[in-house]
Amino acid sequence: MAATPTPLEVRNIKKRFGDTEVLKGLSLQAQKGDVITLIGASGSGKSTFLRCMNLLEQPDEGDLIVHGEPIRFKTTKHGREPADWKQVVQMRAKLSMVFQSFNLWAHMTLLENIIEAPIHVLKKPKKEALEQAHALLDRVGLTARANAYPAQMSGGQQQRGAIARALAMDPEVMLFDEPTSALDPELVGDVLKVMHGLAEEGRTMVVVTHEMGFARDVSSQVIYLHQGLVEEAGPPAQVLENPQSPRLQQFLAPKY
Amino acid sequence: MAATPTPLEVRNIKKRFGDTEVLKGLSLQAQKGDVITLIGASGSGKSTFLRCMNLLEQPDEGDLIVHGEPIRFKTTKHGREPADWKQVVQMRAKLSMVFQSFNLWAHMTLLENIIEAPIHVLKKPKKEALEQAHALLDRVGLTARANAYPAQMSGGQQQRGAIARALAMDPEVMLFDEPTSALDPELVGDVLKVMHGLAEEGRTMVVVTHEMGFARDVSSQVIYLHQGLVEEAGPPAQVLENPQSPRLQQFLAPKY
Amino acid sequence: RDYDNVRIGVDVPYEPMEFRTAEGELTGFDIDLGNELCDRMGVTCEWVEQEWDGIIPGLMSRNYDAIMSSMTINDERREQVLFSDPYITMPSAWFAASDLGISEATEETLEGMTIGVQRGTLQDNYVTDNFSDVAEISRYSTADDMVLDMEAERLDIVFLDFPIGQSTLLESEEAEYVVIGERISEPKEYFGDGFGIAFRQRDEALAEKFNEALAEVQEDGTYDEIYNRYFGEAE
Amino acid sequence: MIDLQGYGPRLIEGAGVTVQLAVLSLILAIILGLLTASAKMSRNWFLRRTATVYTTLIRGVPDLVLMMLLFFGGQIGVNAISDMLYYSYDIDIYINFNAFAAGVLTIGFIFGAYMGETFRGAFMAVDNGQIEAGKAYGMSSGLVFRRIRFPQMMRHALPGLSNNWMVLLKTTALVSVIGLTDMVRVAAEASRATHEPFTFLLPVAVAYLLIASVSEWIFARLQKHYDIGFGGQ
Amino acid sequence: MLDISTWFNDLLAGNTIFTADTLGYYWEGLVTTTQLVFLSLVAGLILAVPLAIMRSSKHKWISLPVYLYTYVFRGTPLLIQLYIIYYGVVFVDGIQESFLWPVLREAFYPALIAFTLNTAAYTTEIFRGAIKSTAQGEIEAARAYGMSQNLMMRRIILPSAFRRALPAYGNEVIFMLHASAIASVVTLMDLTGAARFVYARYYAPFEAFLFVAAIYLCLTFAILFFFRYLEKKLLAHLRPQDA
Ligand SMILES: Nc1ncnc2c1ncn2[C@@H]1O[C@H](COP(=O)(O)OP(=O)(O)OP(=O)(O)O)[C@@H](O)[C@H]1O
Ligand SMILES: Nc1ncnc2c1ncn2[C@@H]1O[C@H](COP(=O)(O)OP(=O)(O)OP(=O)(O)O)[C@@H](O)[C@H]1O
Ligand SMILES: [Mg+2]
Ligand SMILES: [Mg+2]
Repeated sequence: MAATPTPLEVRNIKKRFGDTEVLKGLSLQAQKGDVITLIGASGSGKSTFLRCMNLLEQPDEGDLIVHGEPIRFKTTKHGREPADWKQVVQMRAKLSMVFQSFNLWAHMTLLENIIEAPIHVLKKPKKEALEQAHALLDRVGLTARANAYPAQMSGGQQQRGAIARALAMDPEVMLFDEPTSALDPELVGDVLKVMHGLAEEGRTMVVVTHEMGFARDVSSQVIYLHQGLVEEAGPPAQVLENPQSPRLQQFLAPKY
Repeated sequence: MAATPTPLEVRNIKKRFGDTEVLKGLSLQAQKGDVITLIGASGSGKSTFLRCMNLLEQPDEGDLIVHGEPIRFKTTKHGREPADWKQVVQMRAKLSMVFQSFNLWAHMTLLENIIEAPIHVLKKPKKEALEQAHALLDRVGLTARANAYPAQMSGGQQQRGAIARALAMDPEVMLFDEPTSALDPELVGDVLKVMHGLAEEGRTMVVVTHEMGFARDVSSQVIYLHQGLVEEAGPPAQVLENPQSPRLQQFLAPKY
Repeated sequence: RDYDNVRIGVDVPYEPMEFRTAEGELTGFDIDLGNELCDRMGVTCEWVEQEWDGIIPGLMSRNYDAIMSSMTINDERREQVLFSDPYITMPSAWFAASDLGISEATEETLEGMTIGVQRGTLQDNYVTDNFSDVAEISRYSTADDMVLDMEAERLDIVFLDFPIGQSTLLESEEAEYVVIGERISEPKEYFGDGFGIAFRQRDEALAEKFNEALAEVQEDGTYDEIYNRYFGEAE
Repeated sequence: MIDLQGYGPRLIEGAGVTVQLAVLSLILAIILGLLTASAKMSRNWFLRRTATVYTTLIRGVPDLVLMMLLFFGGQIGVNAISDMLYYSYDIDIYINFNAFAAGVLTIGFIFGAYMGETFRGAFMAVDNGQIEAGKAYGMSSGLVFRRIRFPQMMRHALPGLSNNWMVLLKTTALVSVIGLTDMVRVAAEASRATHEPFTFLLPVAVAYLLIASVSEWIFARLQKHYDIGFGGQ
Repeated sequence: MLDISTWFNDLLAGNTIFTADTLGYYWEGLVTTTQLVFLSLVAGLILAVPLAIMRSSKHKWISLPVYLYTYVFRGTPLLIQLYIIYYGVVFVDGIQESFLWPVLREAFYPALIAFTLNTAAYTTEIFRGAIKSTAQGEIEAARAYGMSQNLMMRRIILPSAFRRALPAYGNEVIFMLHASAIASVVTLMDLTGAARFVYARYYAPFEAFLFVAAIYLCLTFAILFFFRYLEKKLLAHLRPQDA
């Protein structure tokens, strides 16, 4: 490994649900500062792939190397499992995920949401966590809503809050699963703006998205998935402007 | 009144919640075959306006004339109210609403959802209602899902089902409140296709939407609301392609 | 095993055998006799209150060492516990409203009537075996419930321990009740040998000591004194 | 005012026993219920089976029977062993169950089964996304339970919990069979002694209603607490 | 070891609890318990529906009396309610002469009344919770399609609330079965009454109770089984289709 290990490397991941193989061998390497976009039709396996990266789903085959450290697996009668859950818990703290449906904890205020994991997982002193949280809230433009509960915020505000929560973990890599598709078009802009800022800042990110404009602007690499396989991959200029596969061409054709 | 009365006419509707006046005098006239689109920023009052049309909200001022018949109001100590709830119930059966969050009845299958109101509100014979329901399901492409429960259907399927349910009432006017904004981008196309078909068929519709492409294609009139007032209105070519008001220009500018 | 301190289980109240005075003090024929017996044996007595349904299981599980709670000696119970010699025989009697119009309780006179008994008592067994063909039997949890139903005219006649009937029915202010026929304490298969003190089977030595003490108090007249305290000269 | 004929203080004492028994049993039942619910949702076959047997069996048998079986049965079992020692080796040991502890254990054990079902429903009502978010931020499963699952579950569990509590409160009256003197036992004794069955029912009913009022108030407070963040009252 | 086997032999040989006589009492008890529980549950259910609707009303003067009723009947022990309805009615002047007396005279009907009122109170609260949690959107949809308040209650709110209330109601049914054990206080020979009778008569404390415990267990299994079946049928819409 080099002086700075690769933040996230995934090798030949396979995953089946019951009889159907959903991921048929996917790999990906995110270097520091990379923004990798996953696109593809509904059901092509984008979410499953992303969820395999932080082991919310257990891949049936393949390797996962986070910050140069390979995750160890064992095989039990329930299937393949991480050999050491402690390692997984530590790993997850390095890969922060932002969900499509935000999943802010409903019983906590926005501020409490942000300081929760830093205090209880990273064991940061409360004072420090609070300072950082206020800085992050400022950054995503939500200082005024610090004490609101998620149910009292608009979708766009919730998603920006969720991004602040993810940032509070100082993650190596941020994973986004369709962060804007549960939002009214009105609110999409706000969230994309924040993500744009993160990309410019040199954050490593893996993003599942339907926002082609965003993919075009910020990705270092675009991966088009089709039925659990990579159909096309490369820099956005190549993949999005000049698609080779007929499937991708059809996928990119305007719907309306 | 002419031979065919105007299906829906709304005159100078005002509505306040507590201290804030949300609708400040809105009017609208839907002739047979009109497709009227309401656009505007979040909070501008689009939903409230639509809900006033079938009296899910009670307007504080203004008149409502459905199929040539004015709704009678009386003033009680709780505010203004319909004088005759029977009339409202009859009126509502003429204006079918399709909700953003579908609101299919969860304990009934799709087919049961569709025949429920025709049988119990319109008193159609069951056999007739079933025949009609099957025709509608065919039309929205859901024949195969007739016996599924809403929780077992995708969002796009639920919304198409909800449209079929609304059509089963043979409504004078269909009211749509952001029928696609709770859907994944993948599923939006299906629903818009069905609505497009309805427009071509000459259905009278009032649609709140964020899909500018759709508005452009099918509307006979586009109304841009801003803070409870009509800021601009007219045929789509004029309002969408050539906006006059600076606010509308900004509203229409691409987000990404 | 030798006991310095004997714990005795008792279900309170059951006047006049065991009950509390207005001041809350435990008293009654069983209590006074039991205390006297303990004195004679040179041990201390501790009374443990226990509801009737759990009174034998409580003995078995050693919550106390003896039961002295108006318990009739009979064969079924003998299989479970060891009894002392009987220390008193309590007759039973029929009670009814004075206008019932019968002077004797027989199968003929009770035909078609409703008879009240306390559930699970020897009276219950007696009535069930002898009258269930001709009369209806209602079983109650307490004697007071029976009195309520006598007053409500849901019951025609009740069969009770005589002293209980006396204190609840004969002395009641509301209505007129009388004893029908003689007091009954035969046949032995139902009315047993009277009341005994119950012990665990293994505590033969303890039972023996109680028997000796009992013989002693009966001999020197203390027993009669206690008896008269509760069953008075009126009888 | 009703003349309690000197039984007032003992009734109050009995009410104290009732409340203590009920509260301690409730705590035990809640702990058992949480364990049962977790076991039922676990991947471990053995835990799931055990929990299912526990909830079905306990809910199937009448409380009084269970009370007698667990208390006397347990004690007699212990005694059978000590009797054997006594007869064979002349060793006399004596272990006594404390009736109060036995009452708490039995009632807690019974209602643990009902609580288990209540909690299971409530746990299932918690949005899975909330749990996933916890996992995704590196929380251990214990931490997820303590910080997210439990506080969110309570909101759904409280209505069922308060129903169970109402029933539990009255079940405490069973303990008289194992020799404890609760409020109902005092009232029964008083009415037998005075031959006035009705005089003592009313104060008991009122006492139960009072306890019910206090607990309704507490449950309302809890509901409000756990509803925070979930919008619409 | 020896102890246990002799105990077992005694149990089978000196068998006093499985004679024709005792089985007769158990049978009578089973019939009484089943009748009492079944009838009171049916009647309670029928009462609870309108009461739950009233309890959910916006108008205080409709909901408050129902609340008071449920508060009192949930807040006090069933035993006391039963006692007052059976022994207490007698204190009503002239009740013995009234046309009600033939009914109230029998122990069965007062017990049925007490049980019904009690379970109706609990059931009302269960249904109220379920009615309250009907999705607002579904109510709006019903309104938007021209349903009157009545029609909406009948076709949308109640059917959906019943389904949600099912698990909690299942618990209530089991509670009721157990609670019925107090019927013997008013001279009814129910299952527990039969056990007490046999227990006292033959002094077989554990055997008698164990046997009825087994019968109760069977009844409970039947109830649980029935509710599982109902849930499977009625809660189909909550399950993923192919699971
Ligand atoms: N837990 C599961 N059990 C069974 N099948 C599953 C499960 N999760 C996902 N699948 C299936 O795996 C396939 C891929 O799903 P995935 O959610 O990864 O797709 P996606 O590309 O994220 O789609 P979308 O754009 O709709 O979110 C789908 O066919 C889906 O039905
Ligand atoms: N029940 C209510 N009570 C108080 N205020 C309300 C209520 N309903 C709506 N409002 C307010 O009325 C205004 C208009 O709301 P409305 O839902 O009509 O907006 P909209 O144009 O549909 O917005 P969106 O695009 O976000 O749906 C908003 O400021 C909203 O906060
Ligand atoms: Mg996905
Ligand atoms: Mg709206």
